[in-house]
Amino acid sequence: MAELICQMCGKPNPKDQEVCRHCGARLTPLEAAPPEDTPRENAELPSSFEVPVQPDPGEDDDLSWLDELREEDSDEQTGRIIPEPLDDEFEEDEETDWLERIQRLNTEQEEDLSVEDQGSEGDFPSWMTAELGDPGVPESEPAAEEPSEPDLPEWLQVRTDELGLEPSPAEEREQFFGPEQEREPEPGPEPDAVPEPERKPAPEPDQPPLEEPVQEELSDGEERLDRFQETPEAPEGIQTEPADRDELEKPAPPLDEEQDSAAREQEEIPERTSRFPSWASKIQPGQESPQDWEDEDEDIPEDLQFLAGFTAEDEDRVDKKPAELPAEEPPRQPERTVDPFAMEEEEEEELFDDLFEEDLPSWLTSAVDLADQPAEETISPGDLPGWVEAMRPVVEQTDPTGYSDEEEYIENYGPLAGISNILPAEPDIETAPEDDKAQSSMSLSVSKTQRDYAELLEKVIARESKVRAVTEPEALPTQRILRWLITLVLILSLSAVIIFGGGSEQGEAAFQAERFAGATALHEIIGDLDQADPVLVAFDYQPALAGEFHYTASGVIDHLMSRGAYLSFVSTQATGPTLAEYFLQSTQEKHDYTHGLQYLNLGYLPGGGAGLLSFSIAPQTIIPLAFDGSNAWDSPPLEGVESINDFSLILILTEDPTTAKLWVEQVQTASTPPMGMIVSAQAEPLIQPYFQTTPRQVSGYVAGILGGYAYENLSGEPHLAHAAWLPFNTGILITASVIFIGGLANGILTLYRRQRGTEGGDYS
Amino acid sequence: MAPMSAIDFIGITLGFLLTILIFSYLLGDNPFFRLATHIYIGVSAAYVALVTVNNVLIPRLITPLLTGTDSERLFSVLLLIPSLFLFAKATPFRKAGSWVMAILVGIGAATAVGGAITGTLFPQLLGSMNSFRLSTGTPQPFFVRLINGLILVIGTTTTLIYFHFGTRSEPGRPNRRKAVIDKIGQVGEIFIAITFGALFAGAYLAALAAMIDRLSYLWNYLNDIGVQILSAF
Amino acid sequence: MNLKFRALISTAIVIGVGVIVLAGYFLPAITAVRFILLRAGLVLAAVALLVGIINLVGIHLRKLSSDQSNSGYSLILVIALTITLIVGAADMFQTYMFGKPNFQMIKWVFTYIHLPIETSLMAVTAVSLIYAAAYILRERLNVFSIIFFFVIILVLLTSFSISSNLLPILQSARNWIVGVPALAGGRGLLIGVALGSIATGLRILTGIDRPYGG
Amino acid sequence: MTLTGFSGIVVVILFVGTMIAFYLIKRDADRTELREIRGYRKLTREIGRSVESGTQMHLSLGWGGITGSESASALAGLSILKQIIKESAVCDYPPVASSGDATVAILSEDTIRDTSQAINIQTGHRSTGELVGLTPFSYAAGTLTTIRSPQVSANVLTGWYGNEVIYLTSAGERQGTPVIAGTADLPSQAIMYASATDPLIGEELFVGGAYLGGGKIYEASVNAQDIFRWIVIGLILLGAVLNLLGVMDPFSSLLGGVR
Repeated sequence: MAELICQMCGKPNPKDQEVCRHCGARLTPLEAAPPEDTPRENAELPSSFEVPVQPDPGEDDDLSWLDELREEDSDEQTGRIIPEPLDDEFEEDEETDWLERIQRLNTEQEEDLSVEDQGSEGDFPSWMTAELGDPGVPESEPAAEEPSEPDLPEWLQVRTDELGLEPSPAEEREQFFGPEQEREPEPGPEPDAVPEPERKPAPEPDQPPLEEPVQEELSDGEERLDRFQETPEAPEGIQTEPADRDELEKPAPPLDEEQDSAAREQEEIPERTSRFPSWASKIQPGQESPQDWEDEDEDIPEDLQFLAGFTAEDEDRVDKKPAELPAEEPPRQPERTVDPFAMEEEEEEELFDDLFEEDLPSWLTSAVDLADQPAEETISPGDLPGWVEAMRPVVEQTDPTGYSDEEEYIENYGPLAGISNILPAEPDIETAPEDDKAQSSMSLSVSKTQRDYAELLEKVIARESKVRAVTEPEALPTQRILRWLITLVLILSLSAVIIFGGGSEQGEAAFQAERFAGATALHEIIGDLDQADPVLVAFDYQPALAGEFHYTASGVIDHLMSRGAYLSFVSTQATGPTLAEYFLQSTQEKHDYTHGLQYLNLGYLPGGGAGLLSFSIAPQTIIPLAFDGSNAWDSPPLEGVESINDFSLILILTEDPTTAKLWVEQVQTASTPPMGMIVSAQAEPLIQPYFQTTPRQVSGYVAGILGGYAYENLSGEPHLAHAAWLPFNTGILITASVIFIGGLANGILTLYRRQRGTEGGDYS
Repeated sequence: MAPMSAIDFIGITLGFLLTILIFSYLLGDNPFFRLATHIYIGVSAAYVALVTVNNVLIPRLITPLLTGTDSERLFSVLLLIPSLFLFAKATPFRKAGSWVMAILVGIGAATAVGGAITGTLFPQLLGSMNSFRLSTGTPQPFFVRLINGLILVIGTTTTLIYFHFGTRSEPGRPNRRKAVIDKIGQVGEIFIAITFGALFAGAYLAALAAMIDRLSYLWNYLNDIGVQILSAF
Repeated sequence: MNLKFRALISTAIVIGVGVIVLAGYFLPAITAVRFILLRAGLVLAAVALLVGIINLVGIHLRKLSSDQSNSGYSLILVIALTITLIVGAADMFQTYMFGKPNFQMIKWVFTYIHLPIETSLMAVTAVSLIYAAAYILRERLNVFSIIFFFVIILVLLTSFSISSNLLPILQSARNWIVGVPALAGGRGLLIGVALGSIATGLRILTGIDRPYGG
Repeated sequence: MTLTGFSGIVVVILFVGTMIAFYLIKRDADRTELREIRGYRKLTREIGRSVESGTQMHLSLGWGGITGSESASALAGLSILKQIIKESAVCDYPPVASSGDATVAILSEDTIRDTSQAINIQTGHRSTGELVGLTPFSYAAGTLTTIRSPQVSANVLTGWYGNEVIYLTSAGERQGTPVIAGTADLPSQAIMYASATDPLIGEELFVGGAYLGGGKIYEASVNAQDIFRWIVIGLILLGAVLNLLGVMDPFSSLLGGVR
């Protein structure tokens, strides 16, 4: 026995049944004749047909809308119009469209949304209402002003099946019983359907199937629409409220012949009504920023709640390319770096959060963006130069598809408008026939949870192509003020002491034997030297430390020269030879040593440790000439020196513990002379062990200005170390207090921030 | 101060100006500092090149070619070939010089291993073993030397243990060392912090001495110029 | 020659030269060979320095031609380098041609340009070091940075000559800390660095690491 | 041959043998069993970030040469440079390397070009291995220009340094870019410990290859380091006990003077 499929719930019912056993909806249309005064358009489809969402079996409280629906149906049948209790947001629009009410019910049951998000129907942008066939505005109205091309360009008018919406019963039937041609015509009341446009012959195989698939679709679409019209028309009395009261009052312009034909044409080309899926209805126009969508989080089922949380600020950061990030942005965003190699939960959460931002498929968002773009931003059509205008042939009006009567293609749009036989400016979106089949088969009846998962999958795929800028790491803000404060305090105090303080003439400070044992030992060794004893002095410090070594070594070298020792300078640094000359010139002027007589500059000894080793074995072959090119080994300072063991003392000036270690390990053997060192204060902790071993690898050492000061105290000859004594001590005092206060303040600041639970320094 | 020649006076004035330009970095990065540093990079690069040519290339490559013995001349010729190939590194045909760089890398790697073993590992090992024979000038009582030696041995070994890299990896748990190694490592880290503190203070004292030297130079210059200007009137 | 074959030759050279130089450290018989190779390495390093300077000048000339934002400074660098080279060449020419070495001009450049800038750069580090010491408890607040912080203050205070009269305890604490725990940590660090150097060198000598582009 | 020479040879052979043994017995190639080092974790993250945001890594190799005793630091820096290039193979800009020694500058240029060529990414004509200065402070001044570049998102300092390293670490701090720093010289390690955002202490500088995905053999060399560490600790304790018991210089002949 043939069955009737209920329009509302899609379930089969026995043929003789009038009302659907499952959902109580009417199965057979009422045969009432349309009243004279209401133009056909009123019988037009309800402006927006909302596919009821299949309630999840588990959600009992969602079935209440069905009961309401049933009461309405019974009211309709009895013809009574029950003024609907209006919600405040619909105060100014009297509710007459049952579909609008369902939509409102839908939104109420989902969540108690904030008022501004509840876009009333009026909030739909004009293109949507025009698109959806504003119920209040009679269809014919658009004909008055040149078939009002909806603001939406043609390519945006998306076929319903693209939206993966629930297939209409005809499609379902088609799936089961195969396409219409093969089936014998369906018995059933012939609606006064709009005559089908004859089917166009299938295009030649080589000819690109330009418009064909579209045509076919259209015919399917038309069929569906016709059948649709069979379904219960807008129940009598349910007036779909005009989006805008003024439009209603606007007198409908008189229809003249031509407009009437255009209107009819308009009807033949079924509007590609875009029926929005239920989730799209929640996206009220004007609701772009993720911030608003975030409020929609409540709709997201519990198990996906953890994915919510993508804030507008991240949206900004994501949109902003690194180059656009202002270069000077010292306090940077908190560190939430996404590391593709090893993500922490916080970052994983952020990654999924992004998924909830783009609800809509990209084609719709671009449509919404286009609608929202202020007028001046839309690209104004370029005006063609005069000569091109003149060249364009005058062509009579062609139909929108661009085919003139002789089947010749004439371009409709763009600068080449009017020229025939060219590639169409607007490529049609080709969808192979099978796609439709696949599309339609995809539109199964899905529950809300399944729909959410589908959206999630869609977003994950859409997400892949999107380049996400990685957030900047948090860098502790540089304390510029602390730096300036330190500079000011240090330089002012040192300058004041240097200008007004003067040096310390006598050795006020008590001499600590234990601490300066190295200086004592070196003093004794130099004290034992005789006149003209050859001493090898290595200038192995960097020019940067010339200042410190002038203060530290001037006393020691002065003592050497006062003993009349002959000095030979060598250096394993390229700048060493010149430093040696500069040292003598600026600190030992009073001794009047002459190059070649009392001292000799052997110059640069390259090769580091290897050079030292070879110099210690065969000095004459390694350095045949002096630094100035003269013959070194015949001059008085090196008289009788064949190898390194012939020197009375080897004195090394260096700030680098490694250089000191090289001299000790490569040069020193059992038979080498005593080795003294003058080192920078930073090398003292590492040179001390060489002095403490027994036998001593370093016979004596002086470290830093204090060592030099102690040595000058021993020799009783105040020199540069004494001159620097007061500023040096002032500097130490100032530094110790600044570091102590600054360090304490920063420590307390960090502890305070730790109390407040914000990330401060590292607590590992 | 001895009468200053004109060239020296220009030099000292130039030094004064360059010191001021460098000190401007204390207020923040600025064009003056960059000007002075770029002059310095150019001058120092040329200076090092001149010293290297004067002290290495001429005496060890060119002079033996001209006046050296046969073996020295042979050695210099053998050195000249790779040197020319090395100049290919400054041209687009840089691949030609790769084998010469290989020689330098071979020498460098061997120096790293040999120098580390003979220059650091063995001496430091000996020093650590002899920790209990500390003699620092004044004879220390045995008890003090014992305690110091003990702390030296503990410090050295715990510092070494702090660097232990290997872990026992259990599935599903992040790589962590044994608890006992972690604990000992933390003791080692205390010794490391003390060592770095002492070295850092030493580095600062060297910088402070340089600061005093420069401020004295600026003051002496202003002083001398002032005296000379006053004496000129 | 493709990359693989050239890499093989380079690796063979590295291993050959390296093993000889390393053996020279332990076998006195090979020490002479080791010296020859070291002297060769010294000359080649000097030649590499000249190549490096050509690289340096090339980079800055490229910056000039591509007129990036800082190209003015590159011009100054190239001018300073050229003038100093000319002055130095004149000195050397004088030395080797007339046999009367004086190097006065290059010494003037070193004394009045190179030295003031380098010592001033060293002086400026004093402020940066104070800032770093005062800032460490903000960067990392843990037991070790606190110990580091107080050791700095102790060593500084005890370097203050006047304090040695007032607080002898501080002085002996300073001597002990620098002499024992600091030395112990230093030894541990040096031995660790030595082990790391051995591993790095042996990786190259066995061809595992090929920094010469193999 | 002296005893010390013999000990030296034993150390070298034992080290290489241990390295090969660990390489052979290591089961799972890609599972690294090494403790976490904060500097390298940050370095890996910075490599990812520079690839994502199209910025450049800056690696500075210090001013130590490779013929002197500081060669190990420079060679370790070159090894890290190679791993960084491999890790950031798909980046827009290959890393830029600056150094203060001509030989190391040439080697860094070769490393960048050949490693890029091996994993076929174009480095273009721009030479990215630069010699920036020939003395320590001129090297620091030259490197400041690279650190200031807005294109650079992170700085890695691995090589031989002196006091001038404070310029590089504080320039990174002013620029707000992280500084991962390690050296073999102790005084400059102390400065890095105070001023770098992620210091590599002591021998952590030499294990970069293993932490940056160098492969099994790198991890084997780190395990060999560990084995030798415990041998050294054993020798120290043994020597100290013998010393305490009055045996003077128990191992000095084995470890004594070199010549």
